[in-house]
Amino acid sequence: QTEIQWWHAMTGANNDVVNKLAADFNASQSEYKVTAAYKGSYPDTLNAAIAAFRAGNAPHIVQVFEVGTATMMSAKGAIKPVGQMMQEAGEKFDPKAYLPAITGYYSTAKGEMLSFPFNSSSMVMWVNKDALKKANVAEIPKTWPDVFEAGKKLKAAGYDKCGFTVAWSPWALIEQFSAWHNLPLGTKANGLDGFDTELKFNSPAHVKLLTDLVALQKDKTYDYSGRGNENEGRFTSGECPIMLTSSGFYGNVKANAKFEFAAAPMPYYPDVKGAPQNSIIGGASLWVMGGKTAPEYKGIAKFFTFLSDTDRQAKLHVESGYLPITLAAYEKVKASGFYNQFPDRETPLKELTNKEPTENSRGLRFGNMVQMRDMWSEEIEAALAGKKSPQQALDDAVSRGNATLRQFERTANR
Amino acid sequence: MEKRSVYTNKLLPYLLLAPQLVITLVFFYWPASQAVWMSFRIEDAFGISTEFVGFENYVTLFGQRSYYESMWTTLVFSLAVTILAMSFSLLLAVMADKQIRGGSVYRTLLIWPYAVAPAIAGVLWLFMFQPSLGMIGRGLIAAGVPWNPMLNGDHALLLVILAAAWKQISYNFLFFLAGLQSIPKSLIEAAAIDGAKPARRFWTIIFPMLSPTTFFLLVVNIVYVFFDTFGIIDAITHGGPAKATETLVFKVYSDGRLGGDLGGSAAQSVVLMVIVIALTAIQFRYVERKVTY
Amino acid sequence: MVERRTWFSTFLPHFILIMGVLIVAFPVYVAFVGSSWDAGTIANGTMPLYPGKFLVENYSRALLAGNATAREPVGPMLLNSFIMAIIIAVGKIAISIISAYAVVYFRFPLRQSAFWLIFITLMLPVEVRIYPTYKIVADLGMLDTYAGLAVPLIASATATLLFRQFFMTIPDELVEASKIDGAGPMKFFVDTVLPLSITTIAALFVIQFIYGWNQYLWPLLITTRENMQTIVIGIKKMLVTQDALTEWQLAMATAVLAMLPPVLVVLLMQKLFVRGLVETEK
Amino acid sequence: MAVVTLKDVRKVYAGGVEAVKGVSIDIPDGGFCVLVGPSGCGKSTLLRMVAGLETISSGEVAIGDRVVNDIEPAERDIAMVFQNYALYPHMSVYDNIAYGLRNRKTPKDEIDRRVQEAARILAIEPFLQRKPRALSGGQRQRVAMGRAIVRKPQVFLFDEPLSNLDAKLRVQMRVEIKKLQRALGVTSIYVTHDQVEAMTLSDKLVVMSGGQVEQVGTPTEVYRRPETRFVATFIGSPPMNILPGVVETDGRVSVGGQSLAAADMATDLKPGLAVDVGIRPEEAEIAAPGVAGCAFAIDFVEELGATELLHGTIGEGAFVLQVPTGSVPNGTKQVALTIAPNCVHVFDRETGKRLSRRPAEASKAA
Amino acid sequence: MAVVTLKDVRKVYAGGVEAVKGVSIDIPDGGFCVLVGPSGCGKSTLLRMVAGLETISSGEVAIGDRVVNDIEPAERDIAMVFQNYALYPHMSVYDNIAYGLRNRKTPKDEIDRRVQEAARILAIEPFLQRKPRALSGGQRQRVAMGRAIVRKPQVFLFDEPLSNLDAKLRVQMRVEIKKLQRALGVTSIYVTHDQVEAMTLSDKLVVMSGGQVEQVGTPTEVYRRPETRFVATFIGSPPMNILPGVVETDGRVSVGGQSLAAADMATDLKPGLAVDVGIRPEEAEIAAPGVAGCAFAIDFVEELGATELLHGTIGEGAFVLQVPTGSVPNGTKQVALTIAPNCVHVFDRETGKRLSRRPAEASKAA
Ligand SMILES: Nc1ncnc2c1ncn2[C@@H]1O[C@H](COP(=O)(O)OP(=O)(O)OP(=O)(O)O)[C@@H](O)[C@H]1O
Ligand SMILES: Nc1ncnc2c1ncn2[C@@H]1O[C@H](COP(=O)(O)OP(=O)(O)OP(=O)(O)O)[C@@H](O)[C@H]1O
Ligand SMILES: O=P(O)(O)OC[C@H](O)CO
Ligand SMILES: [Mg+2]
Ligand SMILES: [Mg+2]
Repeated sequence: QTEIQWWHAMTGANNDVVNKLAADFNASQSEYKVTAAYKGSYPDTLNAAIAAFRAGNAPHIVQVFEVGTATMMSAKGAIKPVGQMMQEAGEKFDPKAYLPAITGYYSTAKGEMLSFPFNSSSMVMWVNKDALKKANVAEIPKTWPDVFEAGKKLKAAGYDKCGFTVAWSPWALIEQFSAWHNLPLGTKANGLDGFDTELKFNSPAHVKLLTDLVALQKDKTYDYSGRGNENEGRFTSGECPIMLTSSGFYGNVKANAKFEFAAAPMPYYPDVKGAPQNSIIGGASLWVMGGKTAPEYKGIAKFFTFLSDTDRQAKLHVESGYLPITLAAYEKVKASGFYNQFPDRETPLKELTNKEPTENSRGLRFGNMVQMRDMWSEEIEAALAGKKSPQQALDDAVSRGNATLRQFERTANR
Repeated sequence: MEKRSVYTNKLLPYLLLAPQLVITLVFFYWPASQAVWMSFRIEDAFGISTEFVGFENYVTLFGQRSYYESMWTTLVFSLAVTILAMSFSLLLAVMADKQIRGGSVYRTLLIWPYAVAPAIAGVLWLFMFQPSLGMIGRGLIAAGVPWNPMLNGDHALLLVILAAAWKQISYNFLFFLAGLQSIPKSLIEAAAIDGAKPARRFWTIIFPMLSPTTFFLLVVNIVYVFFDTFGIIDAITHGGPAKATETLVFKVYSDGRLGGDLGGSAAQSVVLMVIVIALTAIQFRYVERKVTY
Repeated sequence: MVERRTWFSTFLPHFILIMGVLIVAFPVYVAFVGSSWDAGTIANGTMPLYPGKFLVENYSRALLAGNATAREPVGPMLLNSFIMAIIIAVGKIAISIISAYAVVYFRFPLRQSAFWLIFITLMLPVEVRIYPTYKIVADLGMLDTYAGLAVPLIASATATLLFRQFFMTIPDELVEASKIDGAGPMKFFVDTVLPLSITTIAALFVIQFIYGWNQYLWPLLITTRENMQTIVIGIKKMLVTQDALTEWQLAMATAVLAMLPPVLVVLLMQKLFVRGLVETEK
Repeated sequence: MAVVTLKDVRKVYAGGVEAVKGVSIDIPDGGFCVLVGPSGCGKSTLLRMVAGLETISSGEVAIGDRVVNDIEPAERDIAMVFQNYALYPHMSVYDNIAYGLRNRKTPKDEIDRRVQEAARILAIEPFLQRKPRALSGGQRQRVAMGRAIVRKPQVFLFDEPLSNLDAKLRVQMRVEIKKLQRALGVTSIYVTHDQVEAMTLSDKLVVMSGGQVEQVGTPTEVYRRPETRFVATFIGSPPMNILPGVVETDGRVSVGGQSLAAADMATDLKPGLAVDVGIRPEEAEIAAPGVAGCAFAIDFVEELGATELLHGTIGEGAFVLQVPTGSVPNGTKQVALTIAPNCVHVFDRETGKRLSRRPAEASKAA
Repeated sequence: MAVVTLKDVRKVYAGGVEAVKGVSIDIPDGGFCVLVGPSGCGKSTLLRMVAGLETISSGEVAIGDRVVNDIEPAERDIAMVFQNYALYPHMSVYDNIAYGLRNRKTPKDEIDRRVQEAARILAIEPFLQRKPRALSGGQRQRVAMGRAIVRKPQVFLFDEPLSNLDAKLRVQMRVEIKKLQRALGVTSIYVTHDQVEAMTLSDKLVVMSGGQVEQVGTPTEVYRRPETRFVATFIGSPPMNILPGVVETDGRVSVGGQSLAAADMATDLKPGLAVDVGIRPEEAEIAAPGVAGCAFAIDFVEELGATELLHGTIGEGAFVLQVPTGSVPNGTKQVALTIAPNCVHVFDRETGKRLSRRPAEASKAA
């Protein structure tokens, strides 16, 4: 039996899903055995995989979140392009079967798909409907000013530690914000068209959002919730009645929230032209590491085929809140009438396809993005803590990011 | 000091030394030299392409504001933990030294935090000071203190300092107590006869006599803060917010973590090694000197 | 007696000491209380200062089932920690007692160099050379093995120095008497040095056990398989939750379980521990 | 300078050990009192009660006319020299000596004057700026003395101040201490277990044992007329020989079958009473040829240079005789000894008390 | 039992210290040789070269007819008793004594027999199962002796074996060692810096100083006829007084203005030559009233019991006189002293060598 190691970053309800998939696959055949191992947060998992590769014992499959894409793509010898692998293994693989937003994100300029889309998400606004009711907020807020208003009311209604909040701060406040408002995050179509890109997210609109949040942070109408999703519990526990975070949060909300909830589209500034545009995908894809044997690749390919099964994808989507990644699965769920029953489960899909994507909303691809996110987070934190003006913080975030990009360019181009 | 009488076998001593030397060479010197080698190169995350760049990593490092900030953080952190832990344990040790009865009971009640892993200490303090569910964190907010270690760097640093100092109390206490007990009673008696009141006895006799212990603890505490607090920081703040709790060691880890900057991280390691070797040398000289005291 | 005992001067030190003890104990008490309530009470921030009634449930879940995040029960992790700590303690003692013996009781070329080679590693912790060390362990195929967890941490100068210091206090005359009594170097080591070192060995054992048990960064890096994880890492992983609520009650139960063995070792072997500590460092 | 009076002083330590069991001594102004006795007999405890370093369980200690039981050491106007000198290792010699004056807020120039003077007296001027660890044992001893004299206290207390010195230095410092005390005229109490120090230094010698005073007197009194068997064997080197004896009539006692006159023996003792008879090794004499005496069988000889020790037995009892070298031809196996009547000391076998002719007067003299 | 011969033995330590500068001594079979001298004079070094614990830089050490320079200590058939006894603290007394035999693969019952015998001789049978720390100093000393005698070696080596004991025990063990050595007849070398031990124990006394032998002889020879000023002041207690003197004619020497006959002084010295004159404290006598003598000004008196020491000066030189207590009435300020001609020792002021009448014969006698 050939063992296939699969490193992932899924916890809670999603962890159950991963384990179940592995178990089901193992039960479905006897030649291969997929072993799933939780390796910590997304950055931790990526870190572990890189370290393991350098040490010569990389796993077969790694779940890498979307911002690690450029890093993985540029690691030519370290990865096995999924398309190529599937072909060599003789498994059917058609990039066109996937949602275009996803295919675009994980393919090279030439259209070669390098990783296997697994759990794609988008950002939505989770709201605690009971709380809104309590605070007499009749409608789910649509725009940022609405959100601020609702936050104030919620605070007055007893949610005094946190009117609203945001998980994955850089993802929400910079990346999704840029796409949703059709603002460039960086040049060269946010890096999709080449490494020699420059960051641009210190525009007046970006600064305005941060300025507003800084003001609201003072009395906790808005309250910072960290760089990743480690504080998502603040929503489920009822502490923060409004939280922007991944649609993949669904499984845990369902399991833990003791109130009525909904997933609404992200808010926008109505005075920004073109807003809302469309959102970009988040979540993660599965990367196959290089240097493995042919039988192993064959096993991986079989596993991927197993994963892309339409029924399975449809079920995954329904259970986890991640997107149905194939068009077929999407159609199937639609056809089942699921969205009529639970309209807000379609929210992330609607966001993604809200408008025809532009240069600014197709996706993004920056090297060393993981470190950049930390830098951006630091700057956001500095602004929220009152150490820097919002303008200064974003300017610094841009210039530090650019320096990092230049370094990446230097190592990646050789 | 050397032994007067020794053995003169030719091969045996090498055999006896071999295990330790081999392990030291393989797991210490070789990696250390690798770190030096790496610090002169830049590399992509996966180590697929590398380039020799001379001192560029060092130049970049010392050109980075964040590096100096990290140094500053480390310094503040070290001093705060050291002063806090040392003064608190000195107070306790002086009190315990007075208590002939019950002294050992107090010692028992005070030494066990030494056994708590730093990471766990971090978890314990986080649990108390977490603003939304921590007992003390909530208490502070209820009392009108805008307690927010998630965002406020000073709060985060304070929390990390408290946890780190807490863990270090036992250690300092034991050494101070041992130091106090090794001061000949006759010195205190002589001072009493010489007309020195208790406070004056403490500052003119006991405290100066403790100075070797104090100095030793100073070095040990600084080294402790440098390295052993990694677990505390990682558990409580991950170096944030906005790098407010990023010590030099944490920076080595976080810069090298994603392989983004292995060369720079290695350069930092080298700088750290130099610092530690210097500290060791100082301490060693001091230990040697202390013997005569 | 120098100090005249008044009611105040007798009472004050006790008062200060008791305050000190309380301050020192408080965090652990809170953790213990935390491990006896349910997730909801903790998450709502309404946990009181007395233990709740979920104690048994939480501990049995922690020990046997693991939490929602890692799904790793604490039992095997405790065992891993224990094995790692034991290997480190025994290994360190074994290699350093013989190397110290060589350095102290023999004269041979490069003796000083060998000593310095070892001595320089005194305070340099694994943290500063972490990546290259990791690579070597990987090259040697020791990832996810107990050897990989323990062996690189065995190279430490402290134990060697302590033994060296202890050997220096063994009177010269004992070697001389042994020589005259016809004992060679190995016989002297086994018959005399080893028995005399028993308490030093025991003291060192306590300290190194704790050192091994409390390792953090190293096992974090070199274990990839769940079944090789140590308890300290286990706790930290419980806190890094992606999409789930941190199960603080389990984290606290695990923390208490993780603290228990080393704390017990310290308390039960207090005398040896204090001796070992004070002598190791001085 | 002051009279020191101890009245029925007792000390019971916290553990219940009764270290001093009711001791009364008066030390005249300017007197030099030496407490001597075996280890653990309570000498240090007694001294430390005078210093105020131990509480007094019962009884009274007075310095001058002031009862000092409840007075702080600092207020008793005493100075003390410790066995290990207790010099402050982190202070220079100068600071060590000046410390007590500084604590008392003595003006700076006065301190300087007095330190310089003390240093001059003790010949430690060249070392004033050194730290104690850079001094030899003898020099440290002097500094400790300096610290005591600079304060011009009423009483000096010494706790085995010479026992950390080697033999030669000990002799030399002993002489210096005596001279210094004479010159300064300060009342002194000196603890030692070395009987040569005790003999040579004291005006008033107090022999202690088991927390009690065995005898108080001048050194000569104690040597010549030990009140107890304990004192007899403790003072004098080699120690007094103790032989079993039997009381005869007429103030005579029979030892090893030989009848000896004992000048000081009580006259009212029952003949036949078993007693202990003490004879100092240097006080027995080899009888002129033909003169009768105790038969002393010689085992072997130890030469000491000017004198030699003859080890042997009288009757059943071991006996050591000290004579000038060459008094006995090599290889002699037996000699007869004569002992002057006032050199024969008789002790109660049970109590060890001297069986004196005039007990009432004798005790008054002490 | 064997003759031990040292031929021009030198020791230069690694640091360059020349600790022993060419020493030649023969010790006869069964002889008891004591090495005495001040600290650092090389006594231990010499002994340890005999033991094989130090390499011999040059010269030759022979035990019996075997040159042992290159032989391991274990093979030299010696036993050694150390100052700190060097008992193995973790072994019982029995095992301590048996260890050397076990290492030599002696049969078990033979070992047991010999250990029991040694224990009997030393009266340590009751302690055989105890650990050394449960023994008193004297008992430990005996165990160390036991370890030495059980092996029945050719030579015993002792390095200050008594200096860790208190005064009383020291005297007692000294006597026992002497008896034991006599009984076993094993050639012994004994290092001490205590001159009483040196005098009482040795057949052959070797006085060392600065790595060299100052004098070799029987104790009496060394005491009576010290070859150098160093030996004169080192042996004897209180030490010999050394006074400046000037050679007169006719074998006389002038000291403090008084002319003294010096029986042993060389006759060919230039009159007027400045010399050092040595007179032992116990050998000067107080002149009968009216008899002329050296004027001795008395400073003060130290009483020792049987004797007293009068400290004072003769001319410019310090002088100590030891006399029986009471020889001089209290408060006497000056007495005249007479000194027998054979008690006047004359030394070269520069070299410190004795200025003897018959140098050739004298050195042959030593
Ligand atoms: N602090 C103490 N607590 C309890 N017992 C004590 C204390 N100090 C001394 N002792 C006991 O009191 C007795 C007398 O002790 P002390 O020190 O006065 O003797 P010493 O005559 O000075 O002896 P040494 O010549 O050995 O110094 C001893 O039995 C000793 O064990
Ligand atoms: N291992 C050594 N290395 C260098 N010098 C040494 C060594 N051992 C002794 N010496 C020096 O050799 C000289 C003689 O030392 P030794 O120990 O023989 O003297 P000693 O007469 O036994 O003195 P003591 O009476 O103090 O024991 C001293 O100057 C000493 O410092
Ligand atoms: O929570 P997920 O899995 O949707 O991922 C969130 C973002 O993509 C992180 O970059
Ligand atoms: Mg005492
Ligand atoms: Mg010696």
